Formats: sequence, C-alpha cells, structure tokens
Amino acid sequence: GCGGAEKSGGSGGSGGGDTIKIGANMELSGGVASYGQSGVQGLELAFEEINKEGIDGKKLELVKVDNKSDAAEATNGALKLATQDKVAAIVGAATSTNTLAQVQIATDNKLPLITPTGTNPDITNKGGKVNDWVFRTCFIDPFQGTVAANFASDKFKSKNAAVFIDTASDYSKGLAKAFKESYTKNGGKIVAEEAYVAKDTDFRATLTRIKSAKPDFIFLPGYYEEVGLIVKQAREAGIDVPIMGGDGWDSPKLVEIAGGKALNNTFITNHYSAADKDPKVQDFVKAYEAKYNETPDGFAALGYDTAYLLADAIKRAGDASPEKIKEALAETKDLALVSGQVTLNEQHDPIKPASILKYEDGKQTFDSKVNP
Amino acid sequence: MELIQQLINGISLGSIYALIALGYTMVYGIVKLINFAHGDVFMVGAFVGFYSITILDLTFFPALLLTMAVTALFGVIIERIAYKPLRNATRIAALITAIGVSLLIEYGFIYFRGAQPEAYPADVLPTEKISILGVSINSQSIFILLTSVVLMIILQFVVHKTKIGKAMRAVSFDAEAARLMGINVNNTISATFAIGSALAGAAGVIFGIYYSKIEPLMGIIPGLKAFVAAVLGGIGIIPGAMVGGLLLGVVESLVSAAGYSLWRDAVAFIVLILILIFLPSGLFGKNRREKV
Amino acid sequence: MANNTPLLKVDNAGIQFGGLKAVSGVNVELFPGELVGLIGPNGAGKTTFFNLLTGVYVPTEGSISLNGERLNKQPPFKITRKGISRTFQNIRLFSELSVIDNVKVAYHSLAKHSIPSSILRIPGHFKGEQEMHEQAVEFLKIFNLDRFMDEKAKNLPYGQQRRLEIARALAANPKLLLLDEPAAGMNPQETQELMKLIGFIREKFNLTVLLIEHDMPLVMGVCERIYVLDHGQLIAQGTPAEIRNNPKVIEAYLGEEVS
Amino acid sequence: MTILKRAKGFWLSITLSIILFAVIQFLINGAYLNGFYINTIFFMGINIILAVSLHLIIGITGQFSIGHAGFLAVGAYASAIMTMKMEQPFVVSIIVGGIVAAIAGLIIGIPSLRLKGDYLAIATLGFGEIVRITFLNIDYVGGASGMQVSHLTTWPWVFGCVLITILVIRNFTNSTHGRACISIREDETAADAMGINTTYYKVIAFVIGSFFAGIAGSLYAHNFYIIQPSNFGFLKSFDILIYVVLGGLGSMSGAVIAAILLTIISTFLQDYPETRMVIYSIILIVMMIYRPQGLMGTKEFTSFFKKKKDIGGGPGDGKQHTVA
Amino acid sequence: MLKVEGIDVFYGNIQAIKGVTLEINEGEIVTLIGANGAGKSTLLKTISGLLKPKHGKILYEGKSIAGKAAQTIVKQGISHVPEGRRIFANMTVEENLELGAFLRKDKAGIKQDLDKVYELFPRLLERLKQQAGTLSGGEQQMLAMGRALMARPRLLLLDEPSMGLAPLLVKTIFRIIEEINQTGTTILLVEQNANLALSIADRAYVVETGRIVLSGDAEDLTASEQIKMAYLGGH
Ligand SMILES: Nc1ncnc2c1ncn2[C@@H]1O[C@H](COP(=O)(O)OP(=O)(O)OP(=O)(O)O)[C@@H](O)[C@H]1O
Ligand SMILES: Nc1ncnc2c1ncn2[C@@H]1O[C@H](COP(=O)(O)OP(=O)(O)OP(=O)(O)O)[C@@H](O)[C@H]1O
Ligand SMILES: [Mg+2]
Ligand SMILES: [Mg+2]
Repeated sequence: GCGGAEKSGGSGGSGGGDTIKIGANMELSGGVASYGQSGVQGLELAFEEINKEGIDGKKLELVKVDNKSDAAEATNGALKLATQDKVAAIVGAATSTNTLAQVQIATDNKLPLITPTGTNPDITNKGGKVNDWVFRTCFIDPFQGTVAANFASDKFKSKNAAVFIDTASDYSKGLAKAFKESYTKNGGKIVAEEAYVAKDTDFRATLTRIKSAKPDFIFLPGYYEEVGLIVKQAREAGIDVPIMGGDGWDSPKLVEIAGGKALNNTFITNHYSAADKDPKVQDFVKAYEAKYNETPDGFAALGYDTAYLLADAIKRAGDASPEKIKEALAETKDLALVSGQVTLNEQHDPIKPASILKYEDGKQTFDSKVNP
Repeated sequence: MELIQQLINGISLGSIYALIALGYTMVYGIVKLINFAHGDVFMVGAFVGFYSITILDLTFFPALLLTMAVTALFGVIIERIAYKPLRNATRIAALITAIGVSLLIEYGFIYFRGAQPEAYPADVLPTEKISILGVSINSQSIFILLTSVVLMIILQFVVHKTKIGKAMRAVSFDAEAARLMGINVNNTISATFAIGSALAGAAGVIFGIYYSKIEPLMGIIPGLKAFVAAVLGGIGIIPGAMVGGLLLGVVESLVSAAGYSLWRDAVAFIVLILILIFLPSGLFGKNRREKV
Repeated sequence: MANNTPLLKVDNAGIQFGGLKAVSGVNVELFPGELVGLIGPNGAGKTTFFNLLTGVYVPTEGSISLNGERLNKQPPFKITRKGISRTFQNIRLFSELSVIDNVKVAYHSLAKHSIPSSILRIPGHFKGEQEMHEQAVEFLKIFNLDRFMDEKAKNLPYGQQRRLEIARALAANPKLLLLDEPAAGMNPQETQELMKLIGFIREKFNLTVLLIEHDMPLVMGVCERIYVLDHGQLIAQGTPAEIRNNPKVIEAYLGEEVS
Repeated sequence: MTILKRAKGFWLSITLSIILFAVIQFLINGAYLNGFYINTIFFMGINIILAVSLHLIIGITGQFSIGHAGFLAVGAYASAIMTMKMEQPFVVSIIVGGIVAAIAGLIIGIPSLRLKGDYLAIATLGFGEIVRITFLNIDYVGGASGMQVSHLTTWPWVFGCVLITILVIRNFTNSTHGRACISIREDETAADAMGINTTYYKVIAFVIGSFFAGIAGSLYAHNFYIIQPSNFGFLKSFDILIYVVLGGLGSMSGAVIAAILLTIISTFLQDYPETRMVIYSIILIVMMIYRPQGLMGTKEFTSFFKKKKDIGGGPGDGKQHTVA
Repeated sequence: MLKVEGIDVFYGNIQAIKGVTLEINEGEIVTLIGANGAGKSTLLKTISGLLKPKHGKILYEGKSIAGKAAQTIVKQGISHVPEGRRIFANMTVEENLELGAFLRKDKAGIKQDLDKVYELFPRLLERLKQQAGTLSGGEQQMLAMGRALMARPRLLLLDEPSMGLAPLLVKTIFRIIEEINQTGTTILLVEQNANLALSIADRAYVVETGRIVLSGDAEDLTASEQIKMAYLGGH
C-alpha cells in the first residue's frame, strides 16, 4: 500500500485560545444511531446553554465523530479526537462496547473519557483496578436490577418471574444478572429466561413460550424501541402480569409504540422522569422540545448531564488541561443534574437515587424512591 | 396447543416477509437486479403512510393508496437516476449501486429527520383478538395474510396474463429482441419498478400498522429476509416468494419456540443453505440444466 | 483403420429429460484414426450425444467406454483427461482471456508444476510455464493464430474464434476430437478452408474425429463414415454414398436431393 | 528472456516496497505521524488484505461471494483466543487465524460447488450471518458484548501481511492455476470440458481467499482493542465487496487502490459526522455510474508500464448484464 | 420503398459500416451477402432502429427513419428477424406470437394474421402451448419469422434464417420466404448460404468490411466469376 494521508498533525492545543475542545465519539450512523443521536442532541443543547456564560470566559467547542456503531470506527474516532483535534476530553460512546474500544486510547493519550450511557462495569474498572481516565454518568447495572427484584418480591409477592433480555446489550444483561441474584435471594424462582437481539420486531414466538411458563412477574430490561413492541405483543398474547424494566424504557415513544393500555401494570426504575415536577427536569424537557421538536429520551438526558458534569469539573479545575479535568471529575460531589444528585464514587461510577415509576394509561406516575 | 399457536405466530411473521418479498422477487426476476434498496423503499412507504395518517389525517385505504403512488414514483426515480445508466454494466456493478442507493436513502432520511423511531397511531385498523381453543390470533395478521395472498394472485396475473406483464418478461429475457417487437424497454422497466416499489410501500404501511414502530433503518433486516425468501422460493417466481416468506417465518418461530431465539436467524440461514444444496434454484425454481 | 478394437464404444446409450427421450439406445463404435460424421435433423439429439460422451450429462441408460474403460459417471474434466475433447455448438471461449491463454488453459492438465511452486516461484514454476508457453505457441502456429496471440479471445473475428476453439480442444491432447457444427455461420469459402484444416490435424495428431454438421458438402466431402440420428435414435449409418441414397435419411433430413 | 524481465520487475517492486516500509517506519518512530494517521494506515492495510483476498474469489474465480466478513470474523476470534486465552505469541495467533478461516473457507466452498450466481451469493451471505450469530452465542468469547483484545498490531506486521498477501495471490493468479480459476469464471462448462477440475479450483480459491481474510482478522482484532459480532455483519461484507467491484472486477491493483481510496475517503469524512454516510453513498453511486467497469477496469497497474499484459481481465460478458 | 444513403455506423470507436448506400423496391427480395463480420447484421440493426447511424439517411417510403426508436419503426411496418432467432425461450409459442403483435390494437386483424401464420407454419399450431425454448432449431426459426409477421410488416428483414438448420429445413424456410414475398411483403435477406439466397432473390448487394463492393441482379451475380470464387465455394 502507499500512504497518501500523512499531513502533519492538526494545529491548536487544548489549553490555548478561548475555546476548550471537547470530543464526542458517538453512534451517529449504523445500527444504534438513534441512541448516539439522542446523546449528541443532549450534549449540544447543554453546550449551548453553558456557552451563554462560558467557563471562566472560555467557550466549549464540540468536535463530533461518528463511530458508525462499530468498535473499530470508535477506536479510529478516538484516535482522531486525541491526536488530530487534540481535545481536552472525550464524551462517548452511547454503548458499552464502543466505549470499551476507546478506553485504552484515552489512557494512552491521557485524556478523560466520559460515557453518558455505557453501563458495563469493565469500562471504569478493569480487573479490580480503576481506570484512572474513565468516568460515567449513568447508573451501573447492578443497582437497578436489585431495586427491581426487591420491588417484585415486596410489592407483588412474586415467586415465579420471567426474565427477557436484549443480548446485544451489556446494559440489559447486567440488569438481568443483578435481578436474578436478588430475586432468588428473596426466595423467588426464575421460571423463564429468554433473549432477543436489538432491532428484532417480532417477539410473539418467544412470548408464547414465556406465557406457557406461567410467570407472575416479568423483568424486561431493554431499550424502549424493542420494549414497546414486546409489551404490546405480550398483552396481545394474553400476558397480563406486571412487567418491569429500567431507565432504558424511558421515552415518550414507548407509550406511542406500546399504546397506553398495554402499558398498564408496568413499572420502571429511573433516575429521571420527563414527567418529574422537579424544575430542573422541566426546564430541560422544555428547552429540548423547543430545540428539537421532540421529547427527550434517557440518552438525551444523560448526554445533557454529561456536558454539565464535564463543565462542572472544568470549572473546579480552573484549567482545561486533561490532567486537571480528570482530577476534578474524580472529585464530583452532590452535583445536581437532570438525572439526580450525582456523586462519583472511587470507581468513577455515579451514586444517585432511583425512582420507581408506574405507567397508568400512558402516563408515568411516581411510585416510590429508592436510595442506593 | 402451543405448537399450533407457534405455527400461527410463524405464519403471521412469514406473511410480512412474503409481502415484502413479492415486490422484491418481481423486480429481481424481471430486471435481474438484486435491488437492495427495496427494503428502504419499504421504509419510505412506512413513513409516507405514517405522515399521511398523522398529518394529512387520512384513513387506512386512502393512506395506503397515496403511499403506493408515492413509492411507485420514488422507485421509478431511483431506477432512472441510479440504475438506468448501468443497463449495460455487469450485474455486480449494479448491485453496488443498489447498495449505494440503499445507504443514501437510509442516511439521507436520517439526515433530514433523525434516527429516532416513530409510532403509528393504534387505531388505524381495528384489532380484534380472536381466541379459538386457547389459541389467539390477531385479526390484523389474518388481514396481512389475506393481503399478501391477494397481492400474489394479482401480481401473478399481471406478470403472466397482461400485455405489460408479457412485455416485462420479454424485456427480462432479451431486451433487444423486445425492442424489435415494438416494446419500449425503458417504460417497461419503469413500470416494473413502479409496481415493485408500490408493493414495497404497501408492505411498509401494513408493517407500520401491525408493529407500530417505524424507524429509518427498519428496512435493512426485512429487506434481507425478503431477499432470502425470494431466493428460497426461486428467483423471480411470485408464488415462490410467498411460500419462501411463510417458510422463513415458520422456521424462525419454531426455533424461537424451542427456546433458541438467539439462533433464529442462523437456523433460518442453515435451512436456506440446505434447501439450496438440494434444490439449487430454490423451491420453485426450475432446476434447468444449462443447455450446452 | 487397421486396428480392429474400437477407440470409442457406445453401447445402448441414452438420456431422458423429463419425459423426453433426447437420445436412446444409441450404439456407436469409432476406430482409431477415423473421421466420422454425425448428422440428423435439428433437435435429433446430436449435441446431446456429445454431452453424454463428454460427461456434461450422465447417461440414464447404456454405457460408454474409451479404449475399453468405462466412462459413465466420470466428471467431464476426467473424461477430457482420458482423451475426449470437444468444441461447442455455440462458441464457448474464455472470452476475456488472451488467445494464447485460452490454449494454455486446455494444456493445464498436462502441467507439472504445483500450486506451492507457483506461489513460491521456484524454478519448477518457470520451467512449467515456459514449456506451456512454447506448446501453446506451437498450436497457435498450426492454426495460423499466433499473430493474435495476445488479443482477447472475444475480439477475434468469428471464423477465427471457431478455429481457436479447435486449437484449444487439441491442446487438451485428445485421442478423440468432437466437433459440433464447426462450419456454422461460415460461408462456403471459409468452410472449405476448415475442411482442409480438419484433415490436416487428423493426420498430424493422429486423431479420431467425430463431426456434427449440417453442411452436406463438408460432411460428404471429408467423412469416411456417417451416423444419422433422428428423434434420439440412430436411423442409419454407412458411407457418404450410402447415406446420400438412404430413403429414411432423405425423408427425415436431406430432402429430395443433396445440393 | 521473459523470465529475466519478470525477475527484474519483481526485484524492482521488492525494492519499492522496502523503501515504502522504511519511510513509514521512520515516520512512525520519529512521531511525525500521529496516532490517527498511523491507525488509518493500519486500517488501510487490513482493508487491502481483505480486498485482495476477496478479489481472488470473485474477481478471478467468479464465485459471487458476499459473506467475506464471516472469514474475517473467524480469523479475528481465532487469533484473539490464541493471544488472550491461550497466551500464545502474536505470530502464532496470526497463523492460527488464517488457518481456522481457511477451514471455514473449505466448508463454505462446498455449497459453492452446487450453487451459482445469486444463489451462491445468498448462501455465502447466510454463512457470514451464521458465523456472526454463532459468536454472538458463545459466552467464552464474550457474546454480544465482545472480547477485549490487546493491541499488538504494529506496522511491520501490517506491512508484512499485506506484502505476503499480494505476492501470494499475484503469483497464484499469474500461473496456470490462476488461469484455471479465470477459465471457471469465464465459462465453467467449457473449463470443465478442457480438463480443469473446477471443483478443486473453486474450493482452492475459497480456501486461499479465506486464509488471508483470516490473517486480516488477526490484525483487525489486535488493532481495535475490542471485537464483537456486530463488527462482522453483512454490511462489512458489502464494504469489502465494494472495494473489489469499485477497483475493477478482476484487477488486483484495482482492489488495492479502491481499498486505499475508500479508507481515505471514509477517514476524511470523519470531519462531517452527520453527512458522512450520505456523502459516502453518493460517491459510491456516482463512481459506479461513471465507471461501471471499476476504477481500473480489468487492467493491472503494471500494464501501464510494460507492453505485455498480465494475465487477468475481468468478467464482463453479455450474459451477466442486468436489464436495469 | 427503402433508401439507405451513405450511412456510417460505429460500435464505440470501431466503424462497422462505412458509407453504405442501397435501395429496396416494393415487392422485391433483396439479399445481402458477404463474409463474417462484413457488417450485414449491423446494417439490418441500423434499419430496424437497434443502432443509430452516425451519418447518412435512411428513408422509408420517403420519410426519414434514421435514429428513430425501434418501436416507431416497427409501427411503420418494418419487422426484423434477428440473427440467432432471439425468440423468448421462457414463454410459450403463443405468447411469442402475441408479442409480435405488441403494438397492434385491432383484435380482428391480429386473429386473422395468427391464422395466416398457422397456415404458413402448421408446426407452430401443433405446439402453441409449448415453451419456445424447447423447440428444435428449425421450429424456432419458424417461430421467429411468424412472430415478425404478426406485426404485419411491409418490409421484412431476415438475418441468416438458415443458420444451423438441417438441409431439409433450409429448403422449407426458403420456400416459406418466397411465399411470404408472394403475399406482398418486401424482403431484405442476409445469408451466408449465398447460392440459395441468390436463387430466390431479385437483386443482391455484396458487403465487404462495411462497404458495398458490388451490386446487381441476382442472376448476373450468380454467374459472376468473382462471386463464385469468393462466396459460392468456387464450384
Ligand atoms: N438440458 C436439457 N433439458 C431439456 N431438454 C433438453 C436439454 N438438452 C437438450 N434437450 C432436448 O433434447 C433434444 C435434442 O437436442 P440437441 O441439442 O441434442 O439437438 P441437436 O441434434 O444438436 O440439434 P441441432 O442440430 O439443432 O443442434 C431437443 O429436443 C432438446 O430440446
Ligand atoms: N456489439 C458490438 N461491439 C463491437 N463491435 C461489433 C459489435 N457487433 C459487431 N461488431 C463488429 O462489427 C463488424 C460487423 O459485424 P456484423 O455482425 O454486422 O457482421 P455480419 O456481416 O453480420 O457477420 P456474420 O456473418 O458473422 O453475422 C464486425 O467487425 C464485428 O466484429
Ligand atoms: Mg446441436
Ligand atoms: Mg450477422
């Protein structure tokens, strides 16, 4: 092969000038483009707001790369942001795998990497060792799964649960694992364990199987696109038992896809609810709707929060060098975000309370709050 | 009982595949082009239907007809711009263009409206849950099955009995000889694309109503499945696409029913390969040895 | 024809397509060095008979043997390697390959260098390729095609393509050469040249030739014996003179007189 | 005579390659190239290997295979298991990656003996999907989440593998064995009638092609930190197919040039994340409309320098035309 | 009836026809003879609109048809039976014949012409429902001619109708060509079998490498030594 692309490296460093470059390495095309796009929209909205005042007179500049929902492209994109654009920090990616593909590059190039929605524990912590440069804004999986299991056992006295997971998603698998552990510890039995892959549309065959296992509760940790279809088809198949999921459900689209009636008797754990009366949440939802003409989903909310998490760290660091930002990020404490009060623990994972929400005729209603 | 329920699940899934595969196999049979953009025309149809129902406030049938008209036109435009210049190129070159067109439709669509899904309103077509002896059938799936059977019959009739159908088959077999019969080759091919794309559009609307969720990349997998169904039944053979689609649906359902839902597509492909090994031109393809 | 053991012996051979008996109960014997014609109406099964001999179709009845060795169910490439080579009714050259490469392909089965030797480019490869090249040039010279050596086969004029097909068939080193309507589409002038060429190569390569043709002057002019097929069955065989006057042949094939 | 001349050309290209190798190595050592460019060059190398290996199957032998990502996946996973689970050195993992993929090629080569054209295409596509789904369901390699792999791919490895791939496939093609494969592409019945063991050569083409796809898989796995089944879907196969067709079916240099060009375009488009796929697809369509025969047609790069043509030429007979 | 004046036809950069001029009168049988690749088929394709001439005029009944689309030319009464028959092998005999009348709307006339075709070719009537691809070579040639006649042409272009046919069939086909001519159809016939062609033709043109090198009455040309040597096999 012959090279032809060797230009000399990009100009401009992260420290100089009056802008701070932040990279976003997200899924803008490919299989899970909708997740990445929501995340970026959240980020962009937050950047706009932050830049109204700036941070110590500096503005944030977002440099986006598209990783095509592909790990190889994510590596490539991270390298571009690190060595070409010389950003001060990278936000990304929306999914765990594409985040994992960037961890080593962030570490090698000494750049903070924050994933808004990558929930795999390995991202921040590999083999018992914390990844110094890597942070996240979302829950890690075990918490939500445990909350759901306890809810099933306590509220419904459920003894025979079914679990239906998205195998393409670490998030879904992580939640399910925690659910199963706590649920069996509570004395329940998992009577059916089924799986699907993101982007499937027809779940009737598997639901028929679940139905014949006669569960009294179904745990369905997945994202709203499939969950909506599953709940709809489950109700059509005559499965009337309570169904519960996590924050991946949270989107007004869920109600549109499944229909309000099908969603009756379903529950989710969430750190945020678009219906939440909290003014912080309401302001965000309004601003988002005004800018994009759609209601934000969880990916958008966490993208938005990630921008504020970063801005807060830069402000506290008083200096936009990656090293300082990293140190400040690790010390994040009681930061009020749309998704709740966030404190990063020593694993670089946020600790925040969860709410349990219930769907009633297409509306989310508050059920209860659980602290970690 | 569960087995019967699963067979019914499979048939309703399969009739969706069949619906998409009908237009696919027609274009494929006549134009000899693997039109990878067919799945994307299907997607466009789903969105056109969605907008005509939600924005234009149309009811089901007008929305369906409008969609079919729009996608027919869309198909013809695609053909004229992207495929016509490649009439004399190799098939594989045309295939690459089709892949390009497919990507362009998907990402052009995402560029203009984002990748987020949309949901069809629930009340476009009445849904009735029919239960017989513990087996439940959704009235919509009966509707879909009937629609695909009717479309299959119409299509078969059009291609085999009408003048335009004969012109299509003549062009497909030998375009130059067809010109000597006085057939306008360009118009005939456009008509083929128009019919195929209208069918894809119709499938899109029906899919949208049945599953409610639509999104810009929704055409990829059904498009692939329809291609598989078309090949399984024998390229260009209209009843073959129908049977191929149903078979695919049933196989997938039975695999899921056995608890191997994650292996579903793999098993479907294994069945496909095995069938092809024994019937190298598909289920209904005439296994005609090349005359030397 | 001094030799009395047949080179090719076809015993009751036949094939059926669906309900159609394209060839049935055909007995043919060819002796070394003979030039034999095979004629018959369109659709009589002549080409199909060639396909049976070369393994393109597997006979549903009867047997075919070459030098006493049964050929039934052998794949075509093995039959070719045993010594039957052919041309096609519709020219089937490797159209994107050069003229000389077309010939080299046929010579392939005689090549001695292996895939590893070619990949590693050890001397065996060069020796093998060189030998092949020389042989191929040899064949092309005989057919006066060497001037087109590096031209793509599809760019040759029609008549030359027909000749190249024969050259290619010869390069496979056959004992029996099957020619399927080599003169089709040629004008009488070209046909005469072809006639001479066929005679020449038979002598030079010591071949047995079986020839399908509708051009009666050609067939009657060069063949020593003729078989006549009709509806898949042999209806006559004999010398050109016998065939010319056979009433069955006249009725089925020739019409009142031969032009 | 001709041998001497060929040998001269051979040594010239070897010298050029060594210079290219040294220059890039120097740029990397001296940190003149940033990580992004280095990575792009590696990616280019991997794509070249993929393109050239598929070129042997489609461009030379005429077997319409659109499941090449399956072989890439097999090589990637096999080699990753070698280094990550068996603690073998990288070189062993590369070889194992190639061999395991070659075995997969042998298996998929078998249906190809009965199937032709589009029927073969869908079977190979199905094979690629079966491979992907199989890895999806094996927890040992991380299932859908994928498998984390150390970064071991370096410039000498990439360069060496590209060079070997090109040499082996070029040497194979420019020999009687390559001609046998081309004759199958041109007219299988006639090839058979000329004494070519078509079965054998079709399988050989699949085996060699998939062997190198497996090598590419090893480099791929050890370059991108993580592999997951979704990296190897049918869209990846299409990417490889595009290199081969866009370069010019039957032209190895075309495949190489297209792989380089499209990698560069794709990298360049990183700067336009929202429109990159739109631009990419338009480029693809426009290129095909204006050069349906591919960038190089059926020519080889070398044919611009010497009078005598390399054997090759692409499939392009009337039988393959679409009406559309 | 048809006048071709100084046409040049190219395939890409290759010129296949170089300034050809010829003329066909109503009711004639005119034959074109010449070696392989002389350009005979190219000339027919140009007249029937499959190819466009780069220069020159083609006048049919006084009107220019050069460069017009094939379907317009068929409509005006020129039918072309191409080299190699080119029947639609995947369709039945009947469908092939129907396609021949593709542009016509007069049901009664079509019926009438069908009967006429069956009268000329009784074999086709026997095999109406058979797939055309399974016909024998001679039957396929009959079908190709019958199909062309269904357009009710006034000028019929025939490209090598005897190619690959058994001697008996060649005779039949030539007899039919004469019959067709006698019912009032003008014929332009391309043949390798020059002896036979000249025997039924009124006039002939000799084509060599894209040019007309000789023309005249069929009888005169048959007698010409030059023609005998080059095209009639020298005896
Ligand atoms: N693969 C096939 N499938 C079905 N029928 C076939 C096949 N090959 C040949 N036939 C039929 O077998 C018969 C004999 O055909 P064949 O080609 O051998 O005739 P032929 O004697 O060579 O005629 P021609 O002189 O026209 O070439 C025909 O009726 C033909 O249609
Ligand atoms: N599609 C084509 N592309 C390029 N050249 C062509 C094409 N068709 C014909 N030619 C060339 O044009 C010339 C005239 O060909 P044409 O087919 O008209 O000859 P012909 O007199 O009909 O010969 P034949 O007796 O073989 O039918 C030949 O040199 C031929 O190679
Ligand atoms: Mg024959
Ligand atoms: Mg001709």
